[in-house]
Amino acid sequence: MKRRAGIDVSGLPQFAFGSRGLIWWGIWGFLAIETTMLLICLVSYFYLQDRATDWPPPPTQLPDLGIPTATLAVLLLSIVPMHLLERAAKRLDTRRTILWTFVCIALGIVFCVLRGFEFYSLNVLFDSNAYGSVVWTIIGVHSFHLVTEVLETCVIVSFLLSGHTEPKYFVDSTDNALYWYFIVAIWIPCYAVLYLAPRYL
Amino acid sequence: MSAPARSGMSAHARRLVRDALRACALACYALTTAACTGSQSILNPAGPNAGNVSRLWWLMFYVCAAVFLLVIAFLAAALARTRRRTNKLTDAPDTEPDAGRERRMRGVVTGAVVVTVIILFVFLVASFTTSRSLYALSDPNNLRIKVNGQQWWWQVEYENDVASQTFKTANEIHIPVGQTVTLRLTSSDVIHSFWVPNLGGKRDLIPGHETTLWLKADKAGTYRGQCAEYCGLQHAHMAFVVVAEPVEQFNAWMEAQRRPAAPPANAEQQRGQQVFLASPCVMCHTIRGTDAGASVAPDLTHLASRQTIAAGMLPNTRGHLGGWVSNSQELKPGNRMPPIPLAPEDLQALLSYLESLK
Amino acid sequence: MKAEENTAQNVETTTGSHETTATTGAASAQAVLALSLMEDQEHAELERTWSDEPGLWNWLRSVDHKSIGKRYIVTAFIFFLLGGLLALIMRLQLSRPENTLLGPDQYNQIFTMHGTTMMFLFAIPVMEAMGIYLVPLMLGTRNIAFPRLAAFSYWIYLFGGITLYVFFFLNIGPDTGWFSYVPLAGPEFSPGKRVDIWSQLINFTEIAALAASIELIATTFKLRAPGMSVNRIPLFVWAMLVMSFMVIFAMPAVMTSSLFLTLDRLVGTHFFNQAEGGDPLLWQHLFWFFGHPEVYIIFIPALGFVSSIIQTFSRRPNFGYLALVLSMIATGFIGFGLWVHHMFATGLPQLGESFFTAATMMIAIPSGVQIFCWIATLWSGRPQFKTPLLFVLGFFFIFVLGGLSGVMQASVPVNLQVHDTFFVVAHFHYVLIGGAVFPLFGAFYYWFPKMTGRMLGERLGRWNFALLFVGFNLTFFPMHQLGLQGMPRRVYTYLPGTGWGKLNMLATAGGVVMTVGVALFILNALWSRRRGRVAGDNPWGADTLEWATSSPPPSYNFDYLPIVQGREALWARTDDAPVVTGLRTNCRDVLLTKTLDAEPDNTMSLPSPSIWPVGVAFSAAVTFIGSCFTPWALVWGAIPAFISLVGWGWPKPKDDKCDLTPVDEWSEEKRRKEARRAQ
Amino acid sequence: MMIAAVCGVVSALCLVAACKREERGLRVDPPSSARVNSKTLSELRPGNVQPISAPNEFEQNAFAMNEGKRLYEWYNCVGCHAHGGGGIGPPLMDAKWIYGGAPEQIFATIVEGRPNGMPSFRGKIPDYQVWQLAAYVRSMSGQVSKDASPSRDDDMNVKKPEQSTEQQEPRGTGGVPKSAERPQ
Repeated sequence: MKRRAGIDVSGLPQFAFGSRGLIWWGIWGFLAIETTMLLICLVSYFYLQDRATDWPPPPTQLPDLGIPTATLAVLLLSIVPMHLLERAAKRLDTRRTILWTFVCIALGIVFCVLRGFEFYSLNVLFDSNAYGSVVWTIIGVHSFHLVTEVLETCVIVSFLLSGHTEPKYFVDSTDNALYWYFIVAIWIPCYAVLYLAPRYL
Repeated sequence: MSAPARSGMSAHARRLVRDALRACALACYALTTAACTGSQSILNPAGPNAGNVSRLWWLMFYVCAAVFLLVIAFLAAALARTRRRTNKLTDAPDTEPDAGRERRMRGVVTGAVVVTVIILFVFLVASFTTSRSLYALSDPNNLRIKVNGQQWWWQVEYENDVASQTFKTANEIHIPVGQTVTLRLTSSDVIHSFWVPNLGGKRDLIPGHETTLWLKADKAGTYRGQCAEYCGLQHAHMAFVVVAEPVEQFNAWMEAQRRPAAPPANAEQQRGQQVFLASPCVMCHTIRGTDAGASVAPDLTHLASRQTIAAGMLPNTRGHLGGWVSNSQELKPGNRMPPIPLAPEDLQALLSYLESLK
Repeated sequence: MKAEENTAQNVETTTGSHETTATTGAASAQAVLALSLMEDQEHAELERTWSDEPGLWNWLRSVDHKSIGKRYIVTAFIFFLLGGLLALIMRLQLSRPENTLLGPDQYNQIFTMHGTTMMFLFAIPVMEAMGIYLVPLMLGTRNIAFPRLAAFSYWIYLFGGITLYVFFFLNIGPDTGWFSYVPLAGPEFSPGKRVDIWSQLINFTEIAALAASIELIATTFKLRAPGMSVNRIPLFVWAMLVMSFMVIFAMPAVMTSSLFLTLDRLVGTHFFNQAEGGDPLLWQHLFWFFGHPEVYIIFIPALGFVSSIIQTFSRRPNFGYLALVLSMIATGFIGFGLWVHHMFATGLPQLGESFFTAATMMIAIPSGVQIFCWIATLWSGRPQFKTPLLFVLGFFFIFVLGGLSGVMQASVPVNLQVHDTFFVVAHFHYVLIGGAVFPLFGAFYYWFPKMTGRMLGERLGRWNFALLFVGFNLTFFPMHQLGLQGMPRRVYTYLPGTGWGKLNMLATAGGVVMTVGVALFILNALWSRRRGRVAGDNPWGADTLEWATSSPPPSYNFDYLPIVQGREALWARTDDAPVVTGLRTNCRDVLLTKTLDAEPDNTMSLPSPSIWPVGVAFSAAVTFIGSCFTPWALVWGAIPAFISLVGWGWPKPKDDKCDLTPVDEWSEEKRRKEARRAQ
Repeated sequence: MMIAAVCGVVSALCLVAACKREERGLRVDPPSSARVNSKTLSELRPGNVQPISAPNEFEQNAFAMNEGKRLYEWYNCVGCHAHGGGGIGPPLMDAKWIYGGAPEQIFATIVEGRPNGMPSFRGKIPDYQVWQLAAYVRSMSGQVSKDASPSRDDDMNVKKPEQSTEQQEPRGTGGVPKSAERPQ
């Protein structure tokens, strides 16, 4: 079979942000998986609620609102530096990217600590009843992602810090931002279900 | 590839198709004739539920068989065409199929899909109609029986508004012919499923849920049922019988069951009762009218009136009972009854006593 | 934002100009000459770049999708044999009433292991494995997207499978069925670690499957050869794509439910404890929300095999490409709406039952479309009766029968009678063996030449088919009748008075025949691997791109990526086929194309071989198994897992020749300059 | 070779250990025609007598201990001892034993009975079931391997930390750290 040169691709860029790159699709795959998993947890919550006469089942008290709301606020706040980080990374601006990453990590540590206290606000233990089990699992699954995401952000910024400032690592930073947004966004329905639904539904 | 080899191959394929069709026809015949018998067959209905379902089943069976034969016939014809075609088999693919033929085929395929949809719709309507007939038996005035599944036997409680009129038995359900009974199904351990194929479909017994099943027998007879949801070690031997009998007979049976156990009639039975009360038996079983009142194992008050022991596994004879008492683990490994080692004369006395519990 | 736009603009101009070159026929004789002159040198360099070095260590480090795919297939096939042997033992136990070959405890472990093995260790993995091996080849690219993830997927699957079997041989085999209904599988009724091992196995396999799905999706979307626009994607790849999406949305359900089960058993939560507000039916809903799509996850790749085989052996493009693609997608969607038909006997509200009856019947429609289209293809084609096509014909016979008995069971009243009987056993073996294993064997015969360079023997192949076909029907057809006569599933024995003995004996005989059939396949594969007829690049005259390269393919798959000119890529190829040039040969470069129209977009250097995926898989295995015994395992496992993950992602050394272009080359100024030049 | 040998030995050991820990003792050998509990244990005395160390092999076996738990309910031990917390009878989930906490001593207590209310179950409970009960009773106070001890029941949460001795505070009460103790 004879062949001839058809398209020369040597001039094409060697990286691309967003949906033009490969990693972005992988991240979306994981996001789909984790969203489905958390949604299934939430559906299980309502399923169990539907089976119960009183919710939360007595003598369990309603969860407190203070610390959880603070955590949510910090989470939402962290979107701002993350967005700035993303913009800096897309401009391949090493200095600003590192700077905003550190701000994000600092906020990340804050909400990880707050999250630790948030477990006390649930006013129930995981082995008290099915209600306790499901709320602990929802918050536990989310916290696992939260901690992983903060760690991952640390790892990615360490690439840049160790002098790997090729565009690829800026792409990593922006894809990581996508994950961060997900972590924040998915918590909004979780928060609503855990803290608001038993009060107002 | 040479021509003879090719025609051989297509002949091979045709032979294959022919044999397959023949096997299928045979199998269909076998299915239609053989499955109608058997004391636990869904195609041998003894009540309206099973009857309706078996009618629905036959409708579906014949339609599906026709569809199957049709599909296979088309496939066979498609393959058989190969030989009649004049053009030789070559490796050059037909990348631009004849447009007219494609259009005709599109029509045929669309038609086939439409037929499929129509058949499915017919099935759907038939299915809903049958479903409705199953629920039609529900009536608050029905005789109520509570069946509690346990690993691996069935506790049967005949309910009555008068508390003293309720009684418990195990692994044997008597019902009056021609009357609908309402079964309330519960489980006290894992999920079981109550199923008497001759009378109707199954229903799960789920801890924490109460399910309901309506049964009606049109013909007197004994119908075997079996647990249909995997429930652990002895799932295979968790059976029971349903005895459908004329109303008078049924009422007499119920009267007899309500009575406490008959007192021992002779010295041997007397001794048997003592053995019972001094051995591990008393830790789990009840015999109404004696001190034995534990409720985790079958009620033995009228043991001798039952057809089977060990949840439908063994006929209720003295020999089987003796073997069961001495070492049930050998017969039904994993069941909850421990081996009861007794001296031979004690065992004989116990058996005499148990056999007296009519 | 601006930077991105600029880059995009730049790319458009570049590709635009190149396309002009290609179409105006600037590829003169000189270009062809230049290509052939460069070949030897370039091949050598490509080989250096892409191939795995010899040695065990490098074997462990391999990230080549072909090596991983082959290992995956072989491993899954070994599990298939193990699962099959377990089935044979069960058949022997059931051949006579009150047989004592196995006790109840052994039988329960064996039937659970059989189901678990076939579902989680054979069926899903082997389908994913075929995708991992074939999809990059069919799409005309050099490796799968995320090759290290692919390696990880294999290793964690392997560790999971080994774990399950080691524990099984230690008498800690799960014994509550592959569906593990609570409360039977809960802490009160399943003491010990048997069920814990089962639910950890679920974690292993679901992670492996999810990882593979993500790779397949990303590969399909971004790594297609130029010209392979969405309407030219081979049906096989469509099937893999639909399957991957189904995995992504179905697997999390079983992941969650097995998490609930693990928590209930190990730390005392109450998800399934009805006394504390839990519900055993929650398990069933979650499990079947995964479990039913699972069936289609297994079946849809088989549709891909069947499409490929029918197309090749009837020597014409599949009739109704669009209908087939849409029906696969429809199957994928409807597959999520049927789970409750596994639960009709639990006594759900009548309205719900009706809905699921209708949905279940509806799924017969896309299946019908597929069957009709294929028959039309065969009708108007010129079928060549090679072994792969024989297996596909077997598929028609068996699958249609199984599908029809499935339609019967969609009806609630019929379902209530036959549910959990041998009728259902017959039904799902008809759809799963007929619908997936027969096409899979066909696929083995079809792609074996590509994977090994040699053909499988035809004569043995026909015997293999005949024995498997006859054995299968002999085994499973009588089970329909056993079910109708009232024989429930999952019983370790039955009483002589039931009259089930003869048919069971017949089924056992069929099982033996099937075993011989499978043994013939193994013989054929072992013999042909060394002595089979040499295949050549394209022994079947097939149309998809995997046949455009040598058999077995070189480590870099294609020396020059092909450019696709029609839906049937090789059948549409002109004599002087245009190819892609300009990918670096000293780097693991792949070409990313646009998602819809597959125009070249950018290039990317894929990661090199690495030991870290094995490290992560191993740490995860330690964590999963250890956590059955002590919660501290989570800590012991997390540390090595974290270290391995960092190692996995850590950048290549700066002096790597192949490393990425430094930032300054992509500075805005330079880009603007380039854009000007391009204009 | 060395590695292979070591692996072999280790896995063989695992095999032996594991088989025992998961074995379902379904076919219990009936002690021929002997009466239940004919073995006397009269040489055992309550109190500070050193127990004869004959390990109860059921304490390695998850299935047997689970059976013990079931029998504990079936034979109504719950009636007096509750779920280990005690009631009419003494609690069983602490490490204090009036008549000794060794397996044989517990066996003797069940078979012989004890003054002040503990009845004798001689002849009523077969030996192997007594051993199963003894193993379970000891698991309540965390004296047997944790990973073989029974886990929660499908029943009301009985608020008992079955497997720990230290834990005095009942956990999982639906309640929760009191608000004063709760970090804010």
